[in-house]
Amino acid sequence: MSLLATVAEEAVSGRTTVENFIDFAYLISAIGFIMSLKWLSHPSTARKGVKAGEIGMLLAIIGTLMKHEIVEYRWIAIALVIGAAGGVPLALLMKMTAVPQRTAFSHALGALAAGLVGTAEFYLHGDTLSKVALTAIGFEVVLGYLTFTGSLMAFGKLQGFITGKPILYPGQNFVNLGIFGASVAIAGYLVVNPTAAHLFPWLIALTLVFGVFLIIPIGGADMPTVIALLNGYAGLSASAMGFALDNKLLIIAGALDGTSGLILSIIMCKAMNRSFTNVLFGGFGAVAQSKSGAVEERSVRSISPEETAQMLENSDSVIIIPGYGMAVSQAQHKVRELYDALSKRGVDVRFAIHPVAGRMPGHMNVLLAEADIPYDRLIDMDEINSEFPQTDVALVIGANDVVNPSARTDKTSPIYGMPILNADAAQTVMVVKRGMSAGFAGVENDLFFMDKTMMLFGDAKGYIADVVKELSGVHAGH
Amino acid sequence: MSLLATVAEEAVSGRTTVENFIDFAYLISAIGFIMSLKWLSHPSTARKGVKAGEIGMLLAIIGTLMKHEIVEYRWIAIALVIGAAGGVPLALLMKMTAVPQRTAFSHALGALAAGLVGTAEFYLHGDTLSKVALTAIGFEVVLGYLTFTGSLMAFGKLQGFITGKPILYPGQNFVNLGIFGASVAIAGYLVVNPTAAHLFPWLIALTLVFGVFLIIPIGGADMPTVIALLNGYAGLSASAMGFALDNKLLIIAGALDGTSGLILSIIMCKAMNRSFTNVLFGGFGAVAQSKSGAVEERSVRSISPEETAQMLENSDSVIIIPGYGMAVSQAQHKVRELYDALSKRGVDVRFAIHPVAGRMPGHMNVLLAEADIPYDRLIDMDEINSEFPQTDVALVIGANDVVNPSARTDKTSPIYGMPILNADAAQTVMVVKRGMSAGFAGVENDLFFMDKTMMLFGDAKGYIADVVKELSGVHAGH
Amino acid sequence: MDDSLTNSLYVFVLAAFLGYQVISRVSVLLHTPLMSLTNAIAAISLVGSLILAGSAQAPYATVMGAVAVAASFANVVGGFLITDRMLKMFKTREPAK
Amino acid sequence: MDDSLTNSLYVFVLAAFLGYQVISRVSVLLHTPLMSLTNAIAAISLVGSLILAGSAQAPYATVMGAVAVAASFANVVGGFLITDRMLKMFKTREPAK
Ligand SMILES: NC(=O)c1ccc[n+]([C@@H]2O[C@H](COP(=O)([O-])OP(=O)(O)OC[C@H]3O[C@@H](n4cnc5c(N)ncnc54)[C@H](OP(=O)(O)O)[C@@H]3O)[C@@H](O)[C@H]2O)c1
Ligand SMILES: NC(=O)c1ccc[n+]([C@@H]2O[C@H](COP(=O)([O-])OP(=O)(O)OC[C@H]3O[C@@H](n4cnc5c(N)ncnc54)[C@H](OP(=O)(O)O)[C@@H]3O)[C@@H](O)[C@H]2O)c1
Repeated sequence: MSLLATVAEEAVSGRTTVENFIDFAYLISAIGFIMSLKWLSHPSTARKGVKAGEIGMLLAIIGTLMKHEIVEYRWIAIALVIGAAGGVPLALLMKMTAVPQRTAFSHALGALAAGLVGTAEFYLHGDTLSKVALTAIGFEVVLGYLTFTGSLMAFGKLQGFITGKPILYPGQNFVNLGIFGASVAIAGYLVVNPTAAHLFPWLIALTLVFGVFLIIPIGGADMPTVIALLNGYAGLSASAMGFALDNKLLIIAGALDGTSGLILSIIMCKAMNRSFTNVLFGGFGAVAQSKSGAVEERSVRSISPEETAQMLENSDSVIIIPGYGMAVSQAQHKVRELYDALSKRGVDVRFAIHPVAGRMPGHMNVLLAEADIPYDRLIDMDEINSEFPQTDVALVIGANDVVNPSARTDKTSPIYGMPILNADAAQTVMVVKRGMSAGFAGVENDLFFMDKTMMLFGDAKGYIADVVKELSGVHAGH
Repeated sequence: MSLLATVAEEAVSGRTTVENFIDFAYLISAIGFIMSLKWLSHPSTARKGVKAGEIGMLLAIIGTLMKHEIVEYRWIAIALVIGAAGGVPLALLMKMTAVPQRTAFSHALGALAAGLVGTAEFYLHGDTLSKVALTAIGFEVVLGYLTFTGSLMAFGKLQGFITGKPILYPGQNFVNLGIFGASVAIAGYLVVNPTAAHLFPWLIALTLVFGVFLIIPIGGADMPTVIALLNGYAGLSASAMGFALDNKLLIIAGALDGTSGLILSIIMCKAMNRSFTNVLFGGFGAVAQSKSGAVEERSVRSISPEETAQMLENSDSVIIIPGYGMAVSQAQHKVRELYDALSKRGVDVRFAIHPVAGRMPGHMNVLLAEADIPYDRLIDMDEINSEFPQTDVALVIGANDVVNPSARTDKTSPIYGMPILNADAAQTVMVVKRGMSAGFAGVENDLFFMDKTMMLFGDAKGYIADVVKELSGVHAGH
Repeated sequence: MDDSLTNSLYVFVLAAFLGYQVISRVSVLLHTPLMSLTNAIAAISLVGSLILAGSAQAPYATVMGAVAVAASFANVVGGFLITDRMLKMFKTREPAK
Repeated sequence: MDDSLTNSLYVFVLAAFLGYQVISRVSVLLHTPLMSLTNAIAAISLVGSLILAGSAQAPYATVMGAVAVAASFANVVGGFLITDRMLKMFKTREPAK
């Protein structure tokens, strides 16, 4: 009936069947994206979610290519090939520890695309567009270009191209606010006077500069939070493009991405017990390096891989707490071998996952999953914290802040109030790390000086490998 | 900036500030409804949710009254007064046990409104409306009128005006399908030939009849599921009105309501382990009365209120399982007194809530809350089922099907597969009911014949009152 | 499929998904209030009824509109009031006596 | 506020709420894949890029469009692939050896 009505309508409204098909494809595409995120909520349906997203994107592309505006396919084909050639290796050859950088880089690409489309749209039709469309283009261009350079900076800091240290100078916030204010003012002026096109390059330049300046004062270790935020901006700029082109699919996909970025950065801030402003203006990492000097005076107990192996072997239950150190030394596969060796001996081994262990939300989960550790062995902080007192050994591998008891007790500590894993409640605590240096937050950790704590000094991967060798009877000396 | 653009736009697009205000009010109103349902998810925010919904509705009304189409306010004012005069007593004087009827009745009102608006719209503008609008009006009218009579029938069955027994006759489904098919066919024909207005009364009549026939074969006890479904239809018909009037607020509010009704009826069907078709075509209640004949032969143990009081007093933990019988005898306040008396003596008293105990989803929760029992004492089935073995007394008050162990074991039982409360695992089981008659599903309950079960025969309210009197030392004889 | 239909479909689909997400989070504890609250919200058909009753297009239309206004406004008032009345009963702690 | 803006705002608001509901249900376990998946979905700006690159309005616009297509398509391909690669690693049971 409705179909009949549709066909009858066509004669009247002048819309062709192709246009109806495109509308329909876009609607299904939007549903695909929604289902994609919905299914991602659980590991058992997550891969179906990726499929739904792919179908959504495919429909969006097919629908768009059928639009009557598109008359020239050559450049599109070339660009698609180049894009695919860039995207595939970026996905398949990347190490899992480099995921943060990759994400930052791809936000830069996505934001660049939004910025370029907005720019071209303005130059082509600026004088005939409605104020609404111009406002939308303004949002699109500003969000796009600032996310472009901002993400590149984040990428550089994470990859080590640029110093990870926050660069601070007096009046910094004032300068940043000034630049941002100027670019917003130009954008506003252009909406009212779209013929003043000569101002547009200034808008672009100022926004690009603002993106750089925005990231300069933020420490490398805060980059994950910033990346999540930039993800949100990239989504909002796609949404703005949707407002400008009156395309609902763009609005929906952009809004989904925008909220996702915002939620993730809020979750990260909460788990680190810090505020947004503190992340964005705090220069947090600056304090980090300086504090760890006076530590070595207090005494710690250090034991050898042989002793470690023996103690682990003789325990009934072990909770492994992985942290950033496991990620940088890529120790997850050796940890897997340790897990196998201990499990074979009847030791109950579980993993305690802190929400911000490592440098990405869910970082540890991905690494351990990569090493084929079943995800029902990975226990969330809230669930496992009550188990430590009944546990023989808490084995901390390259984690530091997430097991620092001063977060519970010391009101002056920068991490005070951050929820932590109660490793100190276990019968024995073992900590694998290279030396006595501090973690991300730069604070001393009393856990290392407790009577029941053994320090296992060494690179996480090498040390665990030694322990595994001991356990399998092949001694290091052979 | 965007505001500036808006004002500038006005001159061009000819839209007035009032129209912009209305658009804005509607958008906020939609957000109000969304927040309303979101906040309803938890008791601590639920009342804020009602406020949000009220604000949403207020904005919708104000916005609508400002529309330039509205030129005559007299009839509106009168109708609003009449509506309020009807609505207030319907809300405030109604007993909590009558909530199902009230809900059914108000669905009838809402659906009538939708049907009338659609009808008038068709007669006023049918010949000039687009096919899309006509299709939408078709949905609106069909859903509206069938929900109207259907809800009235449900109301009648619950209130006892009409027999609660399902009325079945051969070929019933065929007749119903025929009537429905005819009304859909007329609606379709009218979309294509809107000038054939003389057919419209037939559409109305057939749909009204269909609503009645739809409910006739459904037993009174299945009404709650049907009411949830009719709630969904009422929402969808409001949504259809939104499509016809091109009003997004109506679409959103209607869709929210439509999904709510659908979800609730699915939840109810699942908790009863029955399918939709079984509810709608099953004539389920028909079997109910017939089976409970042969029961009395097996022997049960029955004890007096005095003995009950003694046993409860001497136990450490009691789980009370309320059911439909508590609702009909309005025993919740007496149960509250029992809870107080036992708690004062140091007995740990909790309530086990089965999702379909009673005749409405969440029925028991509302009644117990009415009696001021704190909601953290009400424990969901999934959580409390593991607690029964460590519990001294399971006190079943007017429940039957939800504690019937044959749901676990007897494949031939109509309730086989329905999740139940494991009252039979408690040390002692006590069951308050008037006699040996069966519950809603009409099946015998082996729980009553177990060695550890005591039957406490009597009306729930009276019996519990006697027990409370015993506990407070004021003996019945005084 | 004209433009307004496309827009309406997007809004409907999104609202239905959102409804599903939001409502499936409502705890079983509150299913009865949920029914009466959505009942009140569905009375949004009041908007269409008001327009019909107030636009003086034909006497019969005004009468039908007025009946529709009365019917849906009764639901608005009744639905919100009874929901609130029910919710007032839910308390975490023992009430002071 | 013209009609298309109103419609767009409705869609945006609903999608944002829906995003909030859906994403806050994603378990912490999957937050890294979530980032890369939303990254791929945000590459929907490909739609605007394709229109620009294919509509032959001006040579400079075509070039900008082509660059935008390449950039966002790299995200589409890369984002979905790496998400799937990560998710493949999550297993409940011990893999058979
Ligand atoms: N996950 C997120 O989303 C996120 C985002 C932003 C910030 N953060 C922050 O990051 C921190 C994460 O805590 P965390 O406990 O995982 O890490 P952490 O506190 O940064 O500590 C990591 C430790 O690993 C050790 N380490 C480094 N390389 C190693 C190697 N090759 N072998 C063995 N040990 C090595 C380091 O000590 P040595 O140098 O002595 O070896 C260091 O103390 C938190 O403060 C959190 O707030 C997390
Ligand atoms: N909650 C919902 O949403 C919903 C919706 C549709 C259907 N249902 C169905 O309703 C049933 C609910 O189970 P239920 O265990 O709560 O109730 P039930 O199985 O219907 O049993 C109620 C029992 O209460 C007793 N009773 C009646 N009046 C009483 C009074 N004044 N004093 C004492 N006892 C009285 C009756 O026995 P006597 O006559 O011997 O006293 C009867 O056996 C399930 O089968 C469920 O599937 C529920």
